[in-house]
Amino acid sequence: MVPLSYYLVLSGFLFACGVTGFLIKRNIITIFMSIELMLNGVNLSFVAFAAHWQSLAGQVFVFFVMVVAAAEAAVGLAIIIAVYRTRETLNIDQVNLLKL
Amino acid sequence: MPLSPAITDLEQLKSHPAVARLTAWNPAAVQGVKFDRDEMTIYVDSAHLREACALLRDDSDCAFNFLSDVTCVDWTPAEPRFEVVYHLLSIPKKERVRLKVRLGSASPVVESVTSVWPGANFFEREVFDLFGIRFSGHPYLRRIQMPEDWEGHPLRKDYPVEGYR
Amino acid sequence: MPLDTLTFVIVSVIKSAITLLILLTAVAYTVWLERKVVGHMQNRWGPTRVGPFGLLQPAADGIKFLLKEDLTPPHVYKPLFIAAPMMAVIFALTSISVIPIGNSFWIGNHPIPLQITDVNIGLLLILGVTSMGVYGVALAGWSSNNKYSLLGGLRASAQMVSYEISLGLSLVGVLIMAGSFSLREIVDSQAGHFWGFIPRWNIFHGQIIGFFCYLMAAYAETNRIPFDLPEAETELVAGYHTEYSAMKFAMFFMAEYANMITVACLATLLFLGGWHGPIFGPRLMQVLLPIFWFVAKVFVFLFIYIWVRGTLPRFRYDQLMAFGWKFLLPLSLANLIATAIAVAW
Amino acid sequence: MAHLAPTPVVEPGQDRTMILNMGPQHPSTHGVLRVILEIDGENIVRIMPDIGYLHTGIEKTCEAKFYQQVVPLTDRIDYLCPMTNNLCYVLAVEKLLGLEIPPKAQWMRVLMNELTRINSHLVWLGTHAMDIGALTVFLYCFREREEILKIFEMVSGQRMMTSYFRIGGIALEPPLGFFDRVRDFAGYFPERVDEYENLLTANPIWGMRTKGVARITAEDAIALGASGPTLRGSGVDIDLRRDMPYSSYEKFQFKVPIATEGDVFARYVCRVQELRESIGIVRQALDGMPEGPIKADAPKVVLPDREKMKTQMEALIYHFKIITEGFAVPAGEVYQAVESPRGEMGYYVVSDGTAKPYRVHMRSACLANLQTLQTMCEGRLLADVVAAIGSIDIVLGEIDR
Amino acid sequence: MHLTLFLAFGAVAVAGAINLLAQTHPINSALSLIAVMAALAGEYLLLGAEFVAAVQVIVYAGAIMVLFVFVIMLLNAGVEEHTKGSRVAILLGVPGMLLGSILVAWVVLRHSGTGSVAIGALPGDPRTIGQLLFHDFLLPFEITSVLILIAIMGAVVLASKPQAVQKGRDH
Repeated sequence: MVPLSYYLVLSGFLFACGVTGFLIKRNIITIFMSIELMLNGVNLSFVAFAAHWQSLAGQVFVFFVMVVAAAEAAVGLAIIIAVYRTRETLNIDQVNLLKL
Repeated sequence: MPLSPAITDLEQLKSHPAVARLTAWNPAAVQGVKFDRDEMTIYVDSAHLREACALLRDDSDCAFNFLSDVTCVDWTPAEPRFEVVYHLLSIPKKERVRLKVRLGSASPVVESVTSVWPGANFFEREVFDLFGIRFSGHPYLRRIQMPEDWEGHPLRKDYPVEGYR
Repeated sequence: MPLDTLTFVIVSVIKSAITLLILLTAVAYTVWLERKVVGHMQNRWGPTRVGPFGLLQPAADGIKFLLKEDLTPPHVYKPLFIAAPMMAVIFALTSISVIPIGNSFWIGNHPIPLQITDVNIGLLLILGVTSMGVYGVALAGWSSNNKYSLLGGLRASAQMVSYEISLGLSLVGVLIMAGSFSLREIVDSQAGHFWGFIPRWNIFHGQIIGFFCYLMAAYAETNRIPFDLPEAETELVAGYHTEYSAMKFAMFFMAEYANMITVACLATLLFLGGWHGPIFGPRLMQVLLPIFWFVAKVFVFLFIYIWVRGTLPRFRYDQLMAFGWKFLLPLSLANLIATAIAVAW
Repeated sequence: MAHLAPTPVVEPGQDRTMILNMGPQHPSTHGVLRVILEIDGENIVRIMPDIGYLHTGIEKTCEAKFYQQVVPLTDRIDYLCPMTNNLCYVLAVEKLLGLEIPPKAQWMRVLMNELTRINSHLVWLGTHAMDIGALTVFLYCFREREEILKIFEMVSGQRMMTSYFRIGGIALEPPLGFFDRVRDFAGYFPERVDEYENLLTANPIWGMRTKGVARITAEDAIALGASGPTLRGSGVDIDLRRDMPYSSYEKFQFKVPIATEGDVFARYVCRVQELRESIGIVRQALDGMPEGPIKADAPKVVLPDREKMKTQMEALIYHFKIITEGFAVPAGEVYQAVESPRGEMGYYVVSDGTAKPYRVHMRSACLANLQTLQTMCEGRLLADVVAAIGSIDIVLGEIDR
Repeated sequence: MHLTLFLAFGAVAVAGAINLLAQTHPINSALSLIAVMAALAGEYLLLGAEFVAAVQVIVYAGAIMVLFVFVIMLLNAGVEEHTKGSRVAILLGVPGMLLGSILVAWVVLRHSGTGSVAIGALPGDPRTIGQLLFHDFLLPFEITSVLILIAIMGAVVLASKPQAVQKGRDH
């Protein structure tokens, strides 16, 4: 038996790591990965709550999150490639203009 | 099949289409002719070579549209020292002709025929590499067989064949 | 630790060890088989010198790989360069763990299933683990810091991701028919015969197109001719393992053949009726025959692998992608829809 | 023809591209060819062949040898068709000397030359198929090539560097059983060609890899000096054996295969058909092999028979003189071209009247054919470069000499 | 046993998450993220959500992260460059993160420490999930499928080369 709160603490820590990565990282791809990390943290709490409340709805939400993550990864990486093509850099500090 | 002596008289060979075409175009371009062992040789003035080649390629009577080969012979110590040899083939007529250009040893330069036949590219590079003949107008005149930093031109007759460099 | 947990751990460890042993032997002799069969197809003998029929050749190869100098070129990204072959081989070996090779047999009152673990999402587990296998190849290509390797790694990751979709979809037809992810249940659903003589295997049960899609996608997933572009030696020297030597190279080699065996086992379980076959004779025979049928089917599948290798040329990269996305994916989708409609009727 | 001009600088032209060095040690550059590729992903932006890694200075070496001593050197130029090189050189020197060659020697030369062509095409087919991934064809081709090499060994004592043709004829009378063996080979060879074609011609993957790939038009091919199957695959109907016959090729009946598409498949079809035509010529040569001497009647040039040398004083003197001081060749120059398996193989021999050639130059078909690579490959994919290199059938020994 | 496994997987996940932040090269970060995901799959297994665990590995680790690695390889992304602003972000961000997570942990442990979950507590087998997904959540399911279709199209449009560039290359 593991207390639910442990899961939530783990989940919260992962989310916090994601947020921090989002803030401190300078590489677009790494920033993007930080977002994935946040989503994963949230997923864990979903599943933990689902187990706690004996309800499968939490798991179903995980699937939806995964689908969104997949869609986001596809579009986001395509954007990264497009940005790299025009700017030839992945550093977020140099991609802060909306036009070239 | 005993050998018959070479014919070098321009008048006797007027009937050959390539000779006829070139003399009609510019008599000064043809420095001499030779017909030996069933092979036709035309000595062309180095200044007119590229135009002569273009003429022979495009003329419908000659149609020497295929450049078989470009090479060189070093006749040192004679002057002019180098003979650059072009072998042309007419695919429609199934005929060959040899064009020769004589070049002195001081600064052997001849016009490149790459603008007439792009295929002359490697052949001319090879001649440049091994004989040191410069082809003006060649797009990429670099050594092709020998290393880039090689000194001397190995197929020249005065290149040493013994000892260490 | 409670007693049954202890038993569980002990039995699992023993089974894992045995499976690993069998798998590694199988890998070694698949290589031998390939060399022998392709050799005979090509007017050669294949290995003959080491042992009778060259049967000890795998051992000789293994010793050679172990004793060779393990070169690490200076310009590689070292941590990944070392980790990549390990990842490849670990994922390749892990996926075999849920594959059952026969019915359970009983020791006293304990049923011993002939697999390491029977999880009810066995198929998904295999798919998951094999989909991780791409990291070994991709990272090897990237960390080698070599243009050929990089191209090989890029090709490999694009190819494996693309064909994984077709691979997964081609399996869904079978899943719909069996109604379970458990490999054991899928095999059990294929017992029996049509009209008394045609076995009720999925391949004869409307999944012939699914089998075809699976076959193609599996060849692509295991980087075999005609889809062996990641290591196309005449274009990319050796693709992602150009810079590898000795045991690290052997790991890629083992991973490739272990993947082949996994794929063959999966095909046998899903399409070819698993261990079902005529069972007769005394009790010992009845225990051993299913294993025999299973191994025989896997062998046939591997033979087809080798046969194709001896026959076909290689696709070009754009053709490979076009084949995967424009032909195989629609075909497997169509198969899936057709199966769903047929089952719903 | 501006697009045929080379683009030489070895630096990436665009930021997204990368320079890939293919060779000189690469499995599919057929020796030590180095191809510098600028690629964008898998697409070729520029391509530049770089040669010279096998330069052995044979042209220079020839100038220090007697005329007859050059023959073994010619084997080593194009090691896949030694006899074709022998033939071209001896024809050139015979033309300089004005020698008449007896018919049997000429027919033997045709026979051996065509076997050499088959030998060379088999190596091409095997390696080309292997480049595209069909491994088995390679070993099938080498099975037949082995038989040809055994035939070579039987007739000349050497498998590859045969030096069988000599100035004035051929080296030796073919041994007993030789013709039967060749006839045997000619009997089953067409079936073997069917076997190769079964594996390749109708194979859809082979078609996908070769049809429409590395296309070159007839005009470009002529302008770039391509010859042989590379030119005929683009629809130019020229074959020196038929159009400018030598060594009594005019007495043989054969078709010259032509294809018009100019792609890899067209060149493949041309060469495979040539295999069938060549074996036809071999059969004709076997059936119509004339009787008579195998060496020209020119005692000052042709080495005497062994038996004569041991029995006749005069023959011994000639033998001694030819071996020690060679034979003088009248001054002059000759360009002799033959149709080698790869295209127009030409020897330009200049004599200054002494016993050593003043200048020997080989016109290499591969050197010219290699220039077509740029036109063929730019804008295509990396894998097509391999197919294109295979399809123009290069031999680096001949390119670099 | 349950707690031990939880802690083991949790440790891997935490280490991976920290490593993701610590590494400067994106490929190392990507690999750390893969480790996190694999560890989370383990946690899901412990919770009995087998299907989610399998999908986590297949979709996240096997597909999404492969895309990431692929893009990193394709763009040949190098080591991160730091600017003045980013150093400030690190100086503020890391302590902030620690503070925040400690706060969250304290609140959670304090107020919801009573509930606990058993090993394999969920009936997470594919059949029940399928029932739920295709009956109760059918509309969201369909909407997400439309979403992913749009995403695919968007990705194709974005990643395809602009026409002008393509024309410029045909010299």
